[in-house]
Amino acid sequence: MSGRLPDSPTQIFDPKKPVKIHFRGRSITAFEGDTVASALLAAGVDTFSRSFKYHRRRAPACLSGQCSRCTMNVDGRMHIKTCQTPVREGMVVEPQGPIAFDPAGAADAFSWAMPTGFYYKMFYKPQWFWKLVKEVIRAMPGNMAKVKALPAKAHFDSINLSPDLLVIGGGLAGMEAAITAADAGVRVVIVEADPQLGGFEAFQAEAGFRRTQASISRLAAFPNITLLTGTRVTAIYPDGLAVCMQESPSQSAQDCVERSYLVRAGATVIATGAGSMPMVFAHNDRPGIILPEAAQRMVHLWGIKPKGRVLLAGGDDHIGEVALALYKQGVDVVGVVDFREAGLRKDLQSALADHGIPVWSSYTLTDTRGRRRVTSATVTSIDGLQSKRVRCDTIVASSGRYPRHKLLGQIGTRMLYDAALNFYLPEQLPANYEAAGRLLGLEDPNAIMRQGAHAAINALKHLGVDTNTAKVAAVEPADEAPMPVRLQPVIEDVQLKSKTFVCYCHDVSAKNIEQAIDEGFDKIETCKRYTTATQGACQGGMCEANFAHLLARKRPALSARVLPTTRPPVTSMSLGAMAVGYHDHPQVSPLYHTQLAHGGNSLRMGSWIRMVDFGDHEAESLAVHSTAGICDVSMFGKFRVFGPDAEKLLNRIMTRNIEKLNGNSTFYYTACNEEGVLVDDGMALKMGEHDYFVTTTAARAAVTEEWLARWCREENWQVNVVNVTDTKAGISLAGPMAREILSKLTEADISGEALPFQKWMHMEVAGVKAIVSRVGFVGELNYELFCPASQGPYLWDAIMAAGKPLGLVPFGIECLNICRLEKGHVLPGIDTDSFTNLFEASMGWALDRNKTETVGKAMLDLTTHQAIKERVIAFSIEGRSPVTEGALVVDGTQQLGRVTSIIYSPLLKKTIGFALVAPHDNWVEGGTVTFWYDSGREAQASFAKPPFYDPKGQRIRM
Amino acid sequence: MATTKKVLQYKEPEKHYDVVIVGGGLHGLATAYYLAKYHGVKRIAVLERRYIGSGGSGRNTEMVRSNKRAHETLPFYKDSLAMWDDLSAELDWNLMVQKKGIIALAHSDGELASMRMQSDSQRRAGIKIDMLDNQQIKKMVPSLDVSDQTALPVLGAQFHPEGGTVHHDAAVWGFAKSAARCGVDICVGIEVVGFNVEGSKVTGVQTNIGDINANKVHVAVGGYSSEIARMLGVKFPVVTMPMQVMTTNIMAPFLNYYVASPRLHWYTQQTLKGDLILGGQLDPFSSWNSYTTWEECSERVATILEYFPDLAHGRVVRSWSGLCDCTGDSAPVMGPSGIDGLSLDIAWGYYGFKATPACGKYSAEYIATNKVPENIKAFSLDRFFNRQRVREVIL
Amino acid sequence: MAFLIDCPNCGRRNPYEFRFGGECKEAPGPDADLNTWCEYLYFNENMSGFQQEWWYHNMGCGDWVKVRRNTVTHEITED
Amino acid sequence: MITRARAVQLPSWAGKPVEAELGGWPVVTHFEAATGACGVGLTDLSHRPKAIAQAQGIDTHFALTPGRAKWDGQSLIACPKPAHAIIFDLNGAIEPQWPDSTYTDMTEGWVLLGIWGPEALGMMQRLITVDLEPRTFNEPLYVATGSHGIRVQVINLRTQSPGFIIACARSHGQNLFEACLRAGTQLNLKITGTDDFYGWLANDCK
Repeated sequence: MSGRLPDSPTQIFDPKKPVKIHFRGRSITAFEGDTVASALLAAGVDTFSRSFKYHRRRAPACLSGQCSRCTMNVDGRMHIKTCQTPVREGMVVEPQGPIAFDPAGAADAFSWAMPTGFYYKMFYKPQWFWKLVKEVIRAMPGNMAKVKALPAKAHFDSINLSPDLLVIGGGLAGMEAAITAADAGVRVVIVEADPQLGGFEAFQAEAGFRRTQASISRLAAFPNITLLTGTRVTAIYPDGLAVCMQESPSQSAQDCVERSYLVRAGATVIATGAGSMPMVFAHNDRPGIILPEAAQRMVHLWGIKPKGRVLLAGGDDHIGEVALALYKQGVDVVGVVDFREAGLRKDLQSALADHGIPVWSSYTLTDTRGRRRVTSATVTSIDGLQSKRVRCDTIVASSGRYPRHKLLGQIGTRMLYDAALNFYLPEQLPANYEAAGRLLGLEDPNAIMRQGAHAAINALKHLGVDTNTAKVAAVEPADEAPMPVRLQPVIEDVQLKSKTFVCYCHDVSAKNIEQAIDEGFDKIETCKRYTTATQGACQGGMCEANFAHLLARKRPALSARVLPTTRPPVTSMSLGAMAVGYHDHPQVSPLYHTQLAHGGNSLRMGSWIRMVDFGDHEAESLAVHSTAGICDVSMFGKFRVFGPDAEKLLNRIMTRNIEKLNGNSTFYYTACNEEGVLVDDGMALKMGEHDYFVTTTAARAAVTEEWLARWCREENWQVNVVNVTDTKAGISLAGPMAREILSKLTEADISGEALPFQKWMHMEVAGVKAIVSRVGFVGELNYELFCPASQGPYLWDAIMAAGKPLGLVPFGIECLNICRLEKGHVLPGIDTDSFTNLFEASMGWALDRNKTETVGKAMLDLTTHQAIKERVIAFSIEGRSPVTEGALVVDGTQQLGRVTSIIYSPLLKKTIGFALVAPHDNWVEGGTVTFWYDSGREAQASFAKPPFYDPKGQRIRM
Repeated sequence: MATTKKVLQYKEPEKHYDVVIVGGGLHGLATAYYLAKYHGVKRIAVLERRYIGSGGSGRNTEMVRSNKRAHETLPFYKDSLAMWDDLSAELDWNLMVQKKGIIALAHSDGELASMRMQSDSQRRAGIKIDMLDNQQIKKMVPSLDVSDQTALPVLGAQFHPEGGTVHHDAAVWGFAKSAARCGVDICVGIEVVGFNVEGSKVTGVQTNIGDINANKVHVAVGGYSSEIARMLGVKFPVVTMPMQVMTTNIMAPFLNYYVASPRLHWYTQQTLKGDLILGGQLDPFSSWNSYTTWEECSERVATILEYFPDLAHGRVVRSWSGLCDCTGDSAPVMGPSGIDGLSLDIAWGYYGFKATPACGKYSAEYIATNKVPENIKAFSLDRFFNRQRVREVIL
Repeated sequence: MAFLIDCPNCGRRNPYEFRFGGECKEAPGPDADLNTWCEYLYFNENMSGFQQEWWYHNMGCGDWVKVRRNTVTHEITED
Repeated sequence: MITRARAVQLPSWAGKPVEAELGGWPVVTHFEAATGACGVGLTDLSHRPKAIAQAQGIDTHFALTPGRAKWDGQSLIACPKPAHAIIFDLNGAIEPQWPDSTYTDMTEGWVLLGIWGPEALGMMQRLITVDLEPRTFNEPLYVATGSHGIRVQVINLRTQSPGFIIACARSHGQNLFEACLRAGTQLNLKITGTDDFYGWLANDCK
């Protein structure tokens, strides 16, 4: 094994199991347990990406999923955080854009020309200049991913989990919470972002590692704990749903590139820990400048020595502990800078002194140099008077810890700045949420574990688990107060420069922020928008605390270090993984395959797939008028309404009086909403005492159900409604030969006397039990047959076989459209819209004026004498017309309305249709309708009074 | 180049103003600007309870277009769209206007018909709109799947070349900057809690820091209009619903147009920065909380991916939402409120951003002259009582 | 927090399983005039705070549920 | 003979189906190639009689409350809400025989699928968001909810090895079936005939 430290008990990679990955065309040997980033660092890779604005070299800062500096293209997938992606044999890793030589890196030298908000102040005069500039701007950003298709096999997965307790964070606190709850017998899911459990303690040298191992093995004993490692909780939504994203979930299922766990838990413990804040100094973004956790992870987890001479800087004792730990691993530690006056704890001071490591107290970092990576640092006394250069190849710097609080923000808990601690602490959490661990500023491992158990017990109480019978020992909350951390002092002119970066994602410097404040953008929300700080890929994870500090320095009165709003997701999630749960499914008729076999051309229409035609809709319509045709009407909504109050319910929604329906009559009805707007029509058949079969239009079926339920609920009626839409196939058999065809298939008396127009009967057709009614929709002798759905194809085939010798053809909705327009049937929702009332639809005749309980009648009565704004009219044009639906109806410059339906009737040799138009004098017999269509062509039609065909309705009564 | 000239200037409110504008969003700021600049009104205050542009002004998807069909409202939107062009120069502030063109996809014959109708209505009003076939769409947006393999295949599209985007925050700051330079007092942290009305005339507002007297009060509070209604003891014809939006990681330029599917309620555009803005549907219930939800984001992403399959590994980095006060007829309420001196600019749903310049111009004209300008007559509150609602179908 | 609708039949469910039926309103009486009807149909209290509203459990049991919800915090309380 | 058509089309990779005729229904009893063990079995049971019964007191008659289900001989009876009962007759006569008009026969209206085997829960967790194994309740469980936008009814049989039945409207039957296939991609899913399902049920349920 190359370049790694000798085997240590804390390492999580297996030096006996090499894994080859490909990076920029070369092959790199990593080991099982490595992440992509650890493998690349071990291989000496310095630059991982280029920055957004100035194209500066960037390398991982945190190695713990917080910053976005290590993102690359992995196996064709863009913006993957390489620090949390385990290596896999054959993995292809590519930087996003040039990293070695980046011509756009020249931008770095011109940063003086790009002050805050310079886009707003430049380029707009003259107008054409902006058009030119914006194309240049578009091409500029660094680390831009290319949009390319994933391999066809790649897929995304999604699993719903409903545990009693969700524990977010697999550190000491989280593990203890999970164990405590699992011990009480509840179902627990614990989620950890790293590939391994342990959190912060796992990389605190051997003692910490041992502690985590003890917890891990206790945890493993519980079958009721589901463990999700390598999984990030990206969001908690208002319904309590926690979305957890797992990259490349299993080695075996390589095609599954990302899996979401959608966790809906009874209670949640949030133990996401704390990270380190970057220090603010000039050129603090160079490769080689890392946070303490990155150094610790490199050394303890992956046996990687930070490169060359290492300088550490910070303002708490932790930085001294890290320095010692690194030294013990053979790292060349050249010094520790501590910006506190008091300096490090005495024992740390003397231990470092023993090893000859200088400690500079009351000093801070102010600047760095280096090209490919850092080569030296400027260390300055905090009074600004003394300065020296320290040669170093790595800087481990942090200004203190910072809670990973974003999920708390998503559940509506604000973080309040505690000036004494220089730390953010949460306000009261919602009832079913608990927080624990380093997130609350705790340091002592025992206190952290106690706090974890305590959080679990509170959660158990919330779940209604009797903690006494569950034999859970009472655990007092941790009483250790969080340790105060010194706020980083800032030496104005030395430290806050144009290359002192606060927001790494967008290259926003301290100078930019100061300038924005001076220009009046001194509220965190406006300053954030103006500078674009905190709005990059890491969404403020690295910068929001420093951003708030800088703002508070200049405007202490305005802000008590309020953090910007937190919004989902905490870390990015792929569109593919987000999309798994949603599918747009069309409904399929029982006659779908049968019709396809007969040459039907299908099209998705609304929620159904329907047949447009069977080759030639005009020929089909002629056949319907001369011989016969059959058509699938299965998608009509169908309802069984029964019970003592069935009539009351139907009379509520129908504008006609259902009491007038008797025996084997059919009943055409229209329905309005409370505004009197026409919303539906259909047929009702009385099947028995208080027992009805009601059809609706296809589009309205879903709404009808809830609408009926609403009135039942309001009135407390004794009535049952069953949606039987899918139980029956519907076949419309129409044409002069229809009776002859049907009579071949049934023994029933279907003569005009026995089964006249507007009557129905039960009968067997080809042995299939069917409800057969006489309707008039297509203007010919017309039977509508409803039979069991599974027997629909059989019945269709039987009718086709019987009818074919007589010229029977199947027809689709285009032909249906011709026939209904010939008869002048207005289709609700097609010829009318959500404003058209029953009168405006020219269907006032369908309103029973004596009925009082009808929905919409009050409005219809009150507006009867009001001026109509629009109404449905019919028109016709001799021969074929190029006018299409949507054409405008105009009178000179005035726009009167639009064409809602228009079609050529081969029988009438006319183009006929409906329009929805404002009132006009022309709407009288012989009046002219003028169309304006296709960007200005005009056409004329004649106002008409439907029906166009068989006005006396003799053919439907045959 | 660098300048430390103050861009945003706030004032403490005085005791009396000629016009008090409630709401420091785009509409309020624009109205103040036009009043001060073109109507010579001297003493104007804009009262904002949070920070300027904190509501819908800063939460929309930056789309500007003229996409209405109701002929009585078309001149208004046409005007607004045209006004954006000259605003950068007028406000001396780059609003980053990009008339990149908007492609609205049709997935059915009915939609095509509807688009044809809309296009023709707009052409008659002098707005440029074309219909595209699938071949043309594919040429303009190569990454878009126009095959018949999608859930609802694309059958054509409407192309609105004059439509595009304007940087919403830039617009807020541009109007604020220019309004302040014209003498408008922009007061933040001032929350209006009530109105003083004498007889049938408004005399001022009550705020968290005391009463402010005004000859005229103008309400431009975006999604929060019903809170104003409660202070006045009335109701408005609106329901407040959130609209959720997402943004992705940065990608190399691949999408030059704003692409939308009105039927599937999504739209997407790539910003100058390279991220995609994804969004498009109101939550299906009323809410005053600007959260985002998994269900809505997931459905939006799925319906977009259906047509941009290559984006499956694109990554969402942030989601947010803004409140929309929606009427049943997809048109706003502008002009008289029924109380003398109190004017309304409310009920904008999710199409208030694009209307900003015209809103400012006509609101100012109404406030200054007491006469309702022709172009906003259709937006009266009375229309809900006399069956003159705008018969709008949004695409 | 926890925006879930409590369905008396199905238990607490995600609001997207329901169809929102709007705020509960009293329908005008038999003698109401046009203005009363228009106010009822088009105007809303549109509360920012608690309001009584209808939800229809369309993905579940198919019953209408009356809910008292805080439209700002989504807290749901008993009637 | 009057034939019936299945609502669900089986993919060819399922194998060559062997069908038996049952009341006119073409029922796949098994596939020609031996099926062997599987992570999850998916069986089309749509030919089985199903009904909604609506009457005051019908829930108490069956001693059920909303959300519960139970075996009544060969039938599963479930309660979605007061005064409602759902009947899935899994092994009785193939012709529906309902006692009176309070029953509405839904045999034709609903597709019914059996999902069973060691990975069945993993499959359901990819289809349904609702908790199907509540900690406090061990009896068979009825859930009405949505799956990928389709309204479904699910019964967790609470058998020894996991087993569920899921029903949806016939017009969405193929969609639900395909959602099941997608969900089973990583679970060694096999499409089986009714023999395997009833074999599993006999072994596991009693």
